[in-house]
Parts: sequence; structure tokens; C-alpha cells
Amino acid sequence: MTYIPLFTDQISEGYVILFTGLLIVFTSLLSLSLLFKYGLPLMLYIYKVITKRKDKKISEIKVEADRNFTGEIAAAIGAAVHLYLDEQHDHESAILTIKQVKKPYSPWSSKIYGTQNRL
Amino acid sequence: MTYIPLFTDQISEGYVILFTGLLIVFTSLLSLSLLFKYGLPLMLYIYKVITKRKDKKISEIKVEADRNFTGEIAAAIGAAVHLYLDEQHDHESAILTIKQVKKPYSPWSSKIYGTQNRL
Amino acid sequence: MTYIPLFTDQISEGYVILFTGLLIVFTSLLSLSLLFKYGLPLMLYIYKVITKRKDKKISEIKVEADRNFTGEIAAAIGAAVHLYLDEQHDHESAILTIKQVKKPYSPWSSKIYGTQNRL
Amino acid sequence: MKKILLIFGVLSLLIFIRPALGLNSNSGTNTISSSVSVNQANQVDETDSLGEAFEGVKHFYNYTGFANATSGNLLMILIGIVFIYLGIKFDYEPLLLIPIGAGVIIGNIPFVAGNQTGIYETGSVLNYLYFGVVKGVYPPLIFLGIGAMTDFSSLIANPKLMLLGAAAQIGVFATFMGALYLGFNLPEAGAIGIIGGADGPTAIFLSSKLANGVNVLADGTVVKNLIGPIAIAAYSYMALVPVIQPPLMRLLISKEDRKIKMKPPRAVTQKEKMIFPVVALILTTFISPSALPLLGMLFFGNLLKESGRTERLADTARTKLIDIVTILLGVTVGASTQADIFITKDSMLIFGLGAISFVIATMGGLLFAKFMNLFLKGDNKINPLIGAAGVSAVPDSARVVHTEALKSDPSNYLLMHAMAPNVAGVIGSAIAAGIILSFLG
Amino acid sequence: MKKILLIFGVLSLLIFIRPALGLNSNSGTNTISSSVSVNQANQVDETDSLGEAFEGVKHFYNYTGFANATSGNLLMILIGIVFIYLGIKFDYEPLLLIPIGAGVIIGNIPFVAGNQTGIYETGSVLNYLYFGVVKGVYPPLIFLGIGAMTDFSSLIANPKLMLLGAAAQIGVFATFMGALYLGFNLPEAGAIGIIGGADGPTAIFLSSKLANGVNVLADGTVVKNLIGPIAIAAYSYMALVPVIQPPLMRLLISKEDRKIKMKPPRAVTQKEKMIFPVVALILTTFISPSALPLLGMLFFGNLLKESGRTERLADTARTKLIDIVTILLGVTVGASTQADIFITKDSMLIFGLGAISFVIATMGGLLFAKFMNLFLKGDNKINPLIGAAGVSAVPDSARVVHTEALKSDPSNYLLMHAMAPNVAGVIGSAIAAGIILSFLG
Amino acid sequence: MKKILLIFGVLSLLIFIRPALGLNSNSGTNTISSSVSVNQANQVDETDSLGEAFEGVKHFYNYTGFANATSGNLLMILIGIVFIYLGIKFDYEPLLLIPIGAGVIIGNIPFVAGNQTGIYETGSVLNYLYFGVVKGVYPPLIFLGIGAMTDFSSLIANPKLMLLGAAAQIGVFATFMGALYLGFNLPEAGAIGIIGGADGPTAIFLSSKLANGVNVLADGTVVKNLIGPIAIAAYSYMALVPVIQPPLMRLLISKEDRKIKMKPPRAVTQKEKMIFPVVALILTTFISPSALPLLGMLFFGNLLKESGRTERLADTARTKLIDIVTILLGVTVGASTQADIFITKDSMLIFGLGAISFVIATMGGLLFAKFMNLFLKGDNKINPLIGAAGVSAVPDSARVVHTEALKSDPSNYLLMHAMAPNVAGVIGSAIAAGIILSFLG
Ligand code: NA
Ligand code: NA
Ligand code: NA
Repeated sequence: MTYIPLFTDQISEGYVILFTGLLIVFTSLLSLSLLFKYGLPLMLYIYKVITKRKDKKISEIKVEADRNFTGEIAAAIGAAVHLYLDEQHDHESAILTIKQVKKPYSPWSSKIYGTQNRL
Repeated sequence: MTYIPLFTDQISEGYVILFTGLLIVFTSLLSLSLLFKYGLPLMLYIYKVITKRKDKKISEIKVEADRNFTGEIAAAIGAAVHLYLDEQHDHESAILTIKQVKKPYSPWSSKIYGTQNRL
Repeated sequence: MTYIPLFTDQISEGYVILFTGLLIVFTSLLSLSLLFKYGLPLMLYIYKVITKRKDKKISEIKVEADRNFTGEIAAAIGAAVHLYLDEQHDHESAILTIKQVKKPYSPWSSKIYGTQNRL
Repeated sequence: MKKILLIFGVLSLLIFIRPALGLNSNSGTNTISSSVSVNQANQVDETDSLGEAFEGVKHFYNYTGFANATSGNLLMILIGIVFIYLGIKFDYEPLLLIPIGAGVIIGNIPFVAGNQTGIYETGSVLNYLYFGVVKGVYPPLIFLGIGAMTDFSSLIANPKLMLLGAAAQIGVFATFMGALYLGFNLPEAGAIGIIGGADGPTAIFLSSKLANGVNVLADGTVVKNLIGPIAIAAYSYMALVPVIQPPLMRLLISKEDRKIKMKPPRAVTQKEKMIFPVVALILTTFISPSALPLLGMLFFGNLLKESGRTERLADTARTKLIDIVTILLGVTVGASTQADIFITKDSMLIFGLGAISFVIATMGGLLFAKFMNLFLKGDNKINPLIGAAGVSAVPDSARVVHTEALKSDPSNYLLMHAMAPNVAGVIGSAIAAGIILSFLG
Repeated sequence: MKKILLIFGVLSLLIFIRPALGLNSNSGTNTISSSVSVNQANQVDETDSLGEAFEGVKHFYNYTGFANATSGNLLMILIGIVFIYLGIKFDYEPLLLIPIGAGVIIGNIPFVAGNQTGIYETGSVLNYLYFGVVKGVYPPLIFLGIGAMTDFSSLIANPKLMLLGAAAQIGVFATFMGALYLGFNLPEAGAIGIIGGADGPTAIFLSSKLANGVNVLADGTVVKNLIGPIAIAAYSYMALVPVIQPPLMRLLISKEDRKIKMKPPRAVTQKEKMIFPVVALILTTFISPSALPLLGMLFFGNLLKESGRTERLADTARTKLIDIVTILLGVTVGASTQADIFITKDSMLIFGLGAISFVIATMGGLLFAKFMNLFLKGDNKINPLIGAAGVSAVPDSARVVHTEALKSDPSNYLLMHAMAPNVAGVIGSAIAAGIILSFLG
Repeated sequence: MKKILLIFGVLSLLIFIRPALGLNSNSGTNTISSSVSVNQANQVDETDSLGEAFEGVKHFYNYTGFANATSGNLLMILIGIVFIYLGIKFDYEPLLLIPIGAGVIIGNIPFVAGNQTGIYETGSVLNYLYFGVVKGVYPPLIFLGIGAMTDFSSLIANPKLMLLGAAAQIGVFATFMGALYLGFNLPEAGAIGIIGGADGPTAIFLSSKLANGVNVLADGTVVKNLIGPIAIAAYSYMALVPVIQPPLMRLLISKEDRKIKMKPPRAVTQKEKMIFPVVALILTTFISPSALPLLGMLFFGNLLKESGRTERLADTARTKLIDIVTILLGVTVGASTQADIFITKDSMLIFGLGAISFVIATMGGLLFAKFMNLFLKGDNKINPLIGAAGVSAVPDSARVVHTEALKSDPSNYLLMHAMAPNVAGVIGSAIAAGIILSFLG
């Protein structure tokens, strides 16, 4: 694929791409954010109006999610994860040990790991 | 690959393919069914004669299957599945929720999901 | 790729390859074994000197391995495996049976095994 | 914050909506300047080369979908959304409809040709993934997985039900004739006919061999590339089986017949299940060698499952391997519906023929089931409903039969019995594909 | 029902068996008519164009396997069935024999050339999957998985056992000489020799580079394509290791020696296990760079396993990835035994040489083990049986050793110790392959 | 045993170290003879053709890495070892660094060209696997997996945080300008700039399209192949994010600001999460169609995850599929650093620019976050630290933010909040890549 230059000077085109690019990146992510701030609720409302609350299945799928997934939980998870990450290495080694003791020989095409694989 | 016509007229050849095709489909599935109705038992009998019941391994593999897998069970399963299918969506959402609460952030190349993946 | 002969006579070249090959195979595996008998401990010692025992993480990972993975265990495993291999076929059939009773129909793209797959 | 979001947002939207609103370029200019001024606020000093920046935006704008969107693209994107909606909301074959729907959207994002973006442009990523469809490589791999997850015991226990799988193939050949009468040439008609097989992979495999836009006929004309429409039609109607079949069942099968209870199938020994794939592979492919890639892999997969020694391979084949292929196949088949290539009279005809083919196939199965009952005595009688499962569309049609039977008798569980014609239908369609291929390939 | 089944069946069978029975075409005709009459009963009115329908059947018949089957095909299909039987019944490497067996059947279903069916026809699905074999892509991926599942600790704990893996390579070079004496040219002989490595992937890799039917010799002759026979020979004898090795062990190793108990290997630290793959990778590939694709992937996989940070990658490599490749490799290698190409004097010679190579390799390992004992004191003495594990054929030969040792002393568990020469044998064979490749590639 | 091991060993080492030590060939000869004498002891009689054997060794020696090693190779191998060490010891992105490190070693084992060994030699296994990098096929597949494992709720709950992902892209365009000033031509500079996106797959995708050593410029010059250096730089700095970002955070963000607690994000309904991927896919690719392969797959994967009907496909995409691609991508990208091609002034410049780009990107995110706070009231205020997560490098930068915040206030858990700009950064970089591609592609 051949590239035909828009501008004689590379640098100046560079600046164009610099500005245009930033402008577009911002615009697109901004419009996306606006869409989800204002557009989405509208869409959902319209959808609800159209389907007159007949949409069982999906609501079922989401319902519990809503109940449980409050911000508090979110924060809690944050905490949990934090603690979790610190302990991880020990887990890692523990797991390693188990694996090691469980199959310190299992090589290829072994009937053994055909089973291990199942266990 | 070039196609050389058997018949000058497409439609008439179409009919030939129609009849031949149906005939052959029926013949093949019929011969398959006959084979399994009459041929297979024969083969098994011969096999048994040849190996003079020496075939432990395979028989072991199948034995329990025979015991348990009676028609009643089959019917029972049918019932179970039926009930099961009705409840499924709730399962689905339940699973969803769990997943969601378990890793609402796990993106790519995270040490976290290296572990999640194991859990 | 074209092959340019080193020697006019195939057989004689064959012998060269025979002797050279064996020599090299032995040399390489021997040097590998020497490296691990004498070289590795040295490397580890140097590494320890350099890092002045600062290497926590890795040591954590290995520590338990060392404790538990004594020769006795190794032997024990050998035994276990031995017994295990003998029983295997029954396992196999057992597993088979279960599978069979669990999904004697699950075909493609079924919502059913979408779930089985999860279980 | 709201304020700035709004100002910035409105302006930026203007940039893109402008042409739609047909505003003149002035508004364009001040859009730029003002949004730039916002950028300024951000972090960079952009006072110079404003004009060029505007040039740049205009230059770039010609690459955006807003500049190149056709009504066809928008229509197809809407269809893609509908596919996804159907899959999620009504649970119609979501494993197929959702990837295909997403593919339809991806394939119809407007782009400037020559940038290696579109699925039909050599060198594009989608084109590389599409390779497996064009060359018919994905379908056999899916059949491998199907084989590794299908249990043929109900078929082995009750071989005569195989005939129902054969009867449903009338749909294939009838559609084939219909396509001929509508003016498609033989290979194209053959590919279209297979839609009646209600089997996506088989349809893709056959169309990739017959209607691939490459083969040349005796009279020098090149066959059309119908892979996309045929695949979409096949999968759409497979997903709609729960909608198409019930009325036909009620139409053709009497209340009493629907109540018939079938005696539980006999137990099948593991040894029989091991022998089945081998024997079936040899016999069916001897009769229809062109179906070898499909039937060979199907029964190979089943052997892996039943051998009792290769469980780990069977498990991979029926889970991760089939999943990976399903994802790639779904998204590429979807993306192949690029509006300019997909929206044609042919596609419409194919969709019409497809609908008919499913109806005929279902009726064929139902009627042949009633016909068989004429020869069956007492508790050997079969419930004619299971004839509908002969169209394959595994396992939905079997589950439709199951559900219908329950409506007339809540204690009548046909699922197990319906699986027999259902898998037989898969074999039947593959054989039919092989026959058509050997005649027209 | 029985009745109609029988009538219809007998007639239809006649259609296909006729030529075998050499009946004249009349019987053919009434076959058609009568079976058609049955069809009539089914659903369609076929009274017209009966003659043409007969034409069609005849035309189609020429495509069926019944019309094109050769004794060679039938023989190979039988062999395929035997492979599957051995795998299922005696549990000989079922993960290899069953896919290969199924492949042998698939590859020998008779077909009409030019329909993109056979594995050697460009554009056929099997041909695309075979690509990974012809280009030697599958073997390194399998080695990746092997590396990710192999634990080298026993080797690290007892490095001197590596020499046993080297000793067994005598089988490779001896077979190579044998092949030369039998008149194969150098590259072919090299590829055949590697059978003695008792390592399927290595054999496929080397033969795909040396005896691929493409390379041209100095004297202008094109090397034969021996990938199929070599791969089949290698895998067959690997599966037969439990049959081949025990007698040789009893022949060469005295009762007392077989009783020798080896002291448990020392514990190996995780750090050693992390360093091993890196050092081994560098050293071995520096010595034999042509073995890079095999050894590089082997030790890379092992690094993924031992790093303790990439468990998820190692797990995928040793389960789903290796399974997928094993399935594809097995079925395509099997299918490559298409009778007309496979059944040749060369194949027979290769099978003969293969058998010998395994015997020599085993003896080499056993004798060198005894030889080593001359230099070892007290409880450092090794049990010569483990020398047999040097042929690789991982892990069967190690398990054979284990079992044999138990026969002479039920409390002597050699499995752990036998794994050392066993994996050393894999490395040794790969190095040998590299050497041969750099001499003859 | 020790004795013989030593004798044999010393001698054999001599063979290879000789040239290094510059010993004369005599020592070589007696090396042979003596080691042969050992071989004799083993099992074969080698008394004849000693001279030729010596010839053979010499001939073979020219193929070994010892004969062909360059200082460049050794340096790169060392670097590979360092990568692995960093991954294991400090847990820096081990899933990337370890495969890449192993690849670097594999790619720098010295070999004789023309033997189909090197990654740049047509027909070599590595070359076939490298195909997915050169053609940009791997990155979209990885994005598919990322999409299937990413939860966008925090982004949906707090859309304005997307702007942080945009702000960080300043790094991309600044680096692009820097590359231009350093004399790279436009396409090369574009490919280098994307390093600032802190996103490996995006970097590989863009460089495979712009700086692939194939494209020709208007003035007839061929662009350089910079895929290797760019990918290595991107992944190296992604791994070093925990080292690069904290100082910048402390430099730019005041103690008080670091203490800001953000209010927990609102709950997001499943319906919103289902709609997000579809809408985002359409909008972003309409704006930047050239990013279709990346964004299309990313949001397709996310749809599979959120649809609630395709969990099994999503699971495969985010586990086995992404693992397989990660292994292949890592090892081939690593191997592409073959010394003679990799060690150039360009590579050094690229590494320099890469470091700068990460700094600029981080600062851009942090400063824009402070800027946003000017418009935000009360508990709507954001913690400026999360701006640093806008560079993507998912999820490390988010975790760095989390850790930094905890240092100033042990009860301030930002991980959830930081994920929003983090994933926005991925989208932003992909869009930026699309823009650059549409300008320079
Ligand atoms: Na069908
Ligand atoms: Na070996
Ligand atoms: Na980014």
C-alpha cells in the first residue's frame, strides 16, 4: 500500500495529526461518555415503554445483580483484593508444591494424566 | 474445478438429482439401520466366539453402564431434564451474579486472574 | 534446499555421521550433566553471594517444596502410582458411566451443556 | 462539570452530525476553532496551524463511518442488533446468533476500501479468519466437536428411527428444485438446497465448495458467492425452529397420535457405542465419499468420546476447540454480510427458499413418521411428533418435540426418543451434501 | 415394519453389492424401479424420468467407495481398525493409536480424485490440516506441551543418568546405517534412522525436513515422501514398547541386577528447576542449533511450568493446546497412509528397520547402564533396567521398567528413577535429529 | 564414575572451547581419539575412518552455536535471561516477560542461515508462527479475550472518567512528534508513537500495518521493519509501570489530593452492561474504522461475556484462546529480536522514545484529572491519582494507583475507580491507532 503525502513537510503534517488526533480521541470518548450519561437512560426508558415491562427474562438475569452489587460491596471487594494480592505468593508456592507432589513424572501421552486431567 | 453437465436441461437433471438423491439418502440410512439391527449383534457374537470371553477390559468398561442405564432411568432423565430446563434461567442469572461479584475488574495479563483462573 | 555431498561414498559418510553423531550426542548430554553436577551449585552460590540472601520471593516459592519433597515421599509416590495404575480401568469405566447417565443426549450448541460445561 | 461536558459535547456532535443536518462549512469552522479552544484548556498549545488542523479533520472525516455509511450498512447493523436481541431475549440458539449478530455489525461498519479493513480485502485480519469459512475448514472441526458430544445410543437402540432423518432430507432436494425454477444454476441451487438440512456447518461446507464465487461452469459463467446468505439463512431458521415447527405439528398430527407414549429405549452396551462410529464412518462415507470431511470428523469425534481411553481429547474437542471455531465461524460468517455484497435479490430469494425448505423438511419428517406407524404394532408405535426432529437443528427441534408432547400429555417425555431422528438428520444432511457435491462439484 | 425394512434393505444392498456379485444390469433396473416404488409410498411422485433416475444412480455409483475401492484401501482400513482395537483393548498409547487409526480409515475411504477430498489433493480440508505436519509445525507445539508437563527433577537430582538417554541414541544411528545399506539415500536414511529415537514428534519433524518428497539431491533426484510410513512406524513401535522391551530386559539383565534398589533422589529446589530449562535450552541448542524448534519449545514449555508465575499458560499448553494438536496430528498422519501412496516396498523396509532400531536402542540403554555400574560404588549403583527407559517413548518405557522391576522385587519402585533417562532420551533424540539435519539438511 | 566423567568431560569441553582458547588442531586430534576410545568402551567399534570422523566433527562444528555466536547474540540472550528474571523475581507482567524472554533466547541461538531455523527464514516453524504477528492476526484475538474478561461497569457507572483515557493519549502523539524530529518518516513515527498507548497488542497491530518493512512510501523508500523493537519496548515499559509511575504521582499530586476518597460507583444493571459493548462498538468504529479489528473484537468479546447466554464462549475466549495466542505472540515477538536485525541505532532511539512516551502519558492523565477536579464539586471530586491509570497497561497501572493511594490513606481503595480510566485507556489507544492508520496507512 503506497502512502501519498497530504503535506510537503513531514513535521507540519505531524502537528496536524497531533492536533487532529487528540481532538478526535477526546471527541469520541466524550461522545461515548455523554451517550452513556444521557443517551442510555433514555434508550432504556424507551425500551421499557415499548415492551411495556413484558421483558421478564432479561430482568431476571439482571435483578440479583442489582440487589447485591451496591457500591459498598464494590468497596469491600477493593479491600478484599488488596489483602488478597499481598498473600498471593504463598498461595502460588502452595499450589506449586501440590502440583509437584501430585504429578512429578506425568509426561506426554501418559494414561496417567489422561486421568489427572479429569481429576 | 469446472462442471461438465450430464444433461442439457438443468431442470430435468434437477429431477434426476432429486430422485437419485432421496433414493440414496434413504438407502444409506436404511442400510445403516439394518446393519445395526441385524449386523451388529452378529458381529458381537462372532467377536465373543473368537475371543472366547477373554475380553475383560472392555466388558468392565461397559458393565456398569448396562446395569444402571435402563429405560426407566432414561425416562427419569427425560423428566429431570424437562424440569431442569425450566429452572435454567435463574441458574444463569445466579451464575452471572457470582461471576460479577467475584471479578468485576479482572482485565488482561493480571496476576489476579492467573489465580482466578485456577480457583 | 539442495544437499551437497561431503564425501563421494554414501556409506563412508554414513559411518562418519554415525561416529560423529554418537560422539556429539554423548558430549552434549555429558556436558549438560556435568554442568548440573558442578556448574549449577556454583551458579547458585554466586547468585546467593550477589543477592546477599535478599531473594525472598523465589525462596518462598521453593521452600515448601524442599521440606516435603524428600526421597521418602518420592518412593511413596512411586508406590501410590503403582497401585493407582492397577485400579485405573475401573475408574475409567466408572467415569464413563457417570458421563453417560449425566448427558446421554447433549448435542451441539445446546443450552444444556452450556451449563454442563460450567458444572 | 456538567456545563463543560455539554458545551464540548454539543460542539463535537455537531462535527459529525453536520453533514446529516446539511449545515454549511462555516458552522464546521467554528466547531473546530471552539473545540480546539477547549483542547487548549486541556494541555497543549495549538494556536498555530489551525487551518491545517481543520484540513486534517476534513481529511480524517472522509475516513469515518459517518462519511461512508450507506442505508444498507445501517440496515444490516440493525439486523445484527436484532440477531443479538433474539439470542439474548428469547434464548434462540444464542451460541450462534450472538456471534453472528456481532459479526454482522462488525462487517457493516463503513470503511474506506484499500485499507485492509473489510473482510473481503486481502490482507485484512477478518479476511484471514474468513479463510476457514471460504476453504470449508471450520465445519469439519465443528463436526468433530459435535461427534465428541453426541450420544448415539438412542439411535443404536432404535435403528429404524434413522429413516426419519432421511425423510426430512426431502426438504433439501425440494428446495434445490425450487432454486432451479427460480433461475439459479445447478451448483448454486445445490448449495441453496442444503439450507433444508437445517445444519449450519454442512450448509457452509457445501456452499464453500459449490457457490464460492470461484468455480467456473461449462458455459464459462462464474458461480455467485452465496456462502454468506446461505449460512445466515440456515442459522436464522435453525434459531427459529421453535417458532416454525409447532404449528406444523398441530396441523399434521392428531391429538391422539401426539399422546402416544414410546417404550423406553433398550440399554446400549459400551461395546456397541464403540463400534458404531467406526462402522457408520465406513458405511456412510463409502456411499457418499464427498461427505468425508464432515462425516469422517463427526464419527472420529464420537470415537474419541466412546473409546473410553481418549476422554481428554474428546473433552477438548467438545469444549474449547468447538468454542474457538464457533466464535471465529460466527463472527466471520456474520461479517461476510457486508451490505454492498449481501443485500441483493438473490439473498432475498434464498431467505424465501430457506423458509419453505424448513417447512417441507418438517412436514416430510412428520408424515413419514405417520407412514411408519402403519407398519408398527402395539407399543412399537412411534410418536409421529419425533419426525419433526429429523430436520436436525440439533438439539432444538428435539426439544421442541419434547415440549409439544408435554402439552398434550404432561407425563410424556420424548426428548430421548427425539434425539434419534435428530442426530440421524445430521448424518442425512451430510450424506445429501455429499451426493449433491459429487453430482455438481 | 420388519417386512418392508427387509424388502427395501435387500434391494438397496443389491444396488451396491451387485458389481461384486457380478449381476447383470437388469437386476439393477428392477432394483431401481422397486426401491423407487417404495419411495413413491413415502412422499414424492416419481413416475416420470425413471430412466434418467437410473442414469443418475449409475452416474452417482461411480463416485461411491464401492466403485473405487481397491484391495489396498480395504487392507489399510483393516489396519486402522486394528490400531483402534489395540488402543482400546490393550490401552497401548490410546491417545495416539486411536486418532491415527481413525485417520487411517478416513484416509483410505475410496474417492474420485479431483473433488478436493483426499489428503494429498490441494484445497481439501484434510490437506489444509496436513499442512502442520508437512511444514513441521505440529511437533514443536507438542514439545511445548510436553515441556509444560514434564518434571525434570529426577534428572537434575541425578545428572549422570542423562548418559543413558545418550546411549539409547545408538538405535538412531544404527538404523540410519541400516537404511543406507538397504539403498535409501542419505536424507531418507537420516529420516528413517530417527525412528530409533522412539519419539513421534521428532520423527515427524525430521522427516518433514529431509524426506518430504520436495527436496532435491545434488544428483538431481527428488527425495521420497516418507513422512507417513516413518510416523506410523514410530508411533506403532512406541505403542508396542510394553511388548518389545521386557524380553530384552530379561535377556540382558541378571536377576540380581534387576533387584538393585536405587537410593531415593535428593530433593530439588524450585530455583534449580527454574534454571534448568534456561541453561539446558542454551547449551543443547548451541550444540545442535537445527534442533531449535524442538528443544526451544520443549524447554520454553518447561520454563512456563517451573517459573511459578505462568501456571495458567503452562496449564493451557499441557492440556487444551497439546490435545488440539494431538488430534489434528494423529488424524492427518493417519490419513496420509492413503493406500496407493503408502503401500510400497519402502514402507515395509521402514517397518522392518523400525523394529530393529527399537531393539538396538533398548539394548544400547541397558548395556550402557551395566557399563556405568562398573564405575559406581555401593548405593550409588543404578538398576540397569532403567537403561531401557533411555529410548524415550515417554512415559511408557519408564512404566515398563517400573513394572519389570516390581516383578523381581515387589517393593522396588523405579518409576521416579526411570523418568530421568526417559526424558533424557527425548532430549537426546532431538539433539540427534538436529545433528542429522545439519549434516543432511 | 567421577573420574571418567571428569576425563570425558574435560576432553569434550576442549573440543568446543578450543577455538576460544585458540589451541592448535593437535589438541583437537587427540581430543577425538581419546573421546572415541571412550565411545569404544561403550558399544561400537570405531577404530576405522578416524580421520573422516574428525572431518565430520569439524564439518559439524561449523554448524554449532559456538562457531557462529556473535557478541550480539550473547548480549540478547543475556537480555532474555534478564526479562525472565524480572518476570519471576519481581512479578512484573510475568505472563508477558517470561514468554518474550524465552523467545529472545530462542531467537538468538546462533545458526547457519539457509537451514530453515531462524524466524526470518521462510519455511521455518518460527516463521510460520510469526505470521500471526506480521499480519496482525494475534492482537485482535487477544483483544477478544480481553473483552471477554473486562468488566466495564465502573466505566458505565462513571462515564466522565473516560476522558482520562483520552488525556493519556497525549503520550502517543507527543512520541509521534518526537520520532519525526528524530528523523523517522511518518509511518514509522506513527508506529513508534503508539508505544505511548501502553498497550502491547495495539502496538503490534499498528506497527505490523505501518512499519512492517514492506510498505513503500511515495518517494520510493521502503519503511523499516520496527515490529520487534516497538513490541519489546511497549511490553518492557508496561512491565515497568510499577517503577515509572509512582514518582510522577508524588511529583504532580499533592498529599491532600492523594487522600481524596471517591464515592462508591452506582450499581450498574445487567441490561446496561449488555447494551454497552454494542453501542460502544458502533460509535467508536464509526469514528475510527481502521481500529475495527481491535475494537470490534474487544467489544464482541465483552458482549459474549455480558450477554448471559454465551458464557461458555466467553470463558474459552478469556482463558484457553487468549493463553494460546499469548504464548505464540510472546515467543515469536521475542524471537524477532534476532541480534543482527534488532541491535540497531533505531532500536535504541525507540527505547528512548518509549520511556519518554510513558512519562508524558502518565503526566497527561494526572494533570487532566486535576483539571477535571476544577469543575467537580464535593464528593463528586475524583482522586487525581486515577488519572495515571489512563495509560492502560491494564491492570498494572490501576493496581499501582491503588497501592499509591493506600500509602497516603490505608482505608482508600481506588482499584475499582482506577479501572474506569484504565479500560478507557485501552479504547483510547485503539482509537488513536485507527486515526494514525487512516492518516498514514
Ligand atoms: Na438435517
Ligand atoms: Na529418544
Ligand atoms: Na492506552
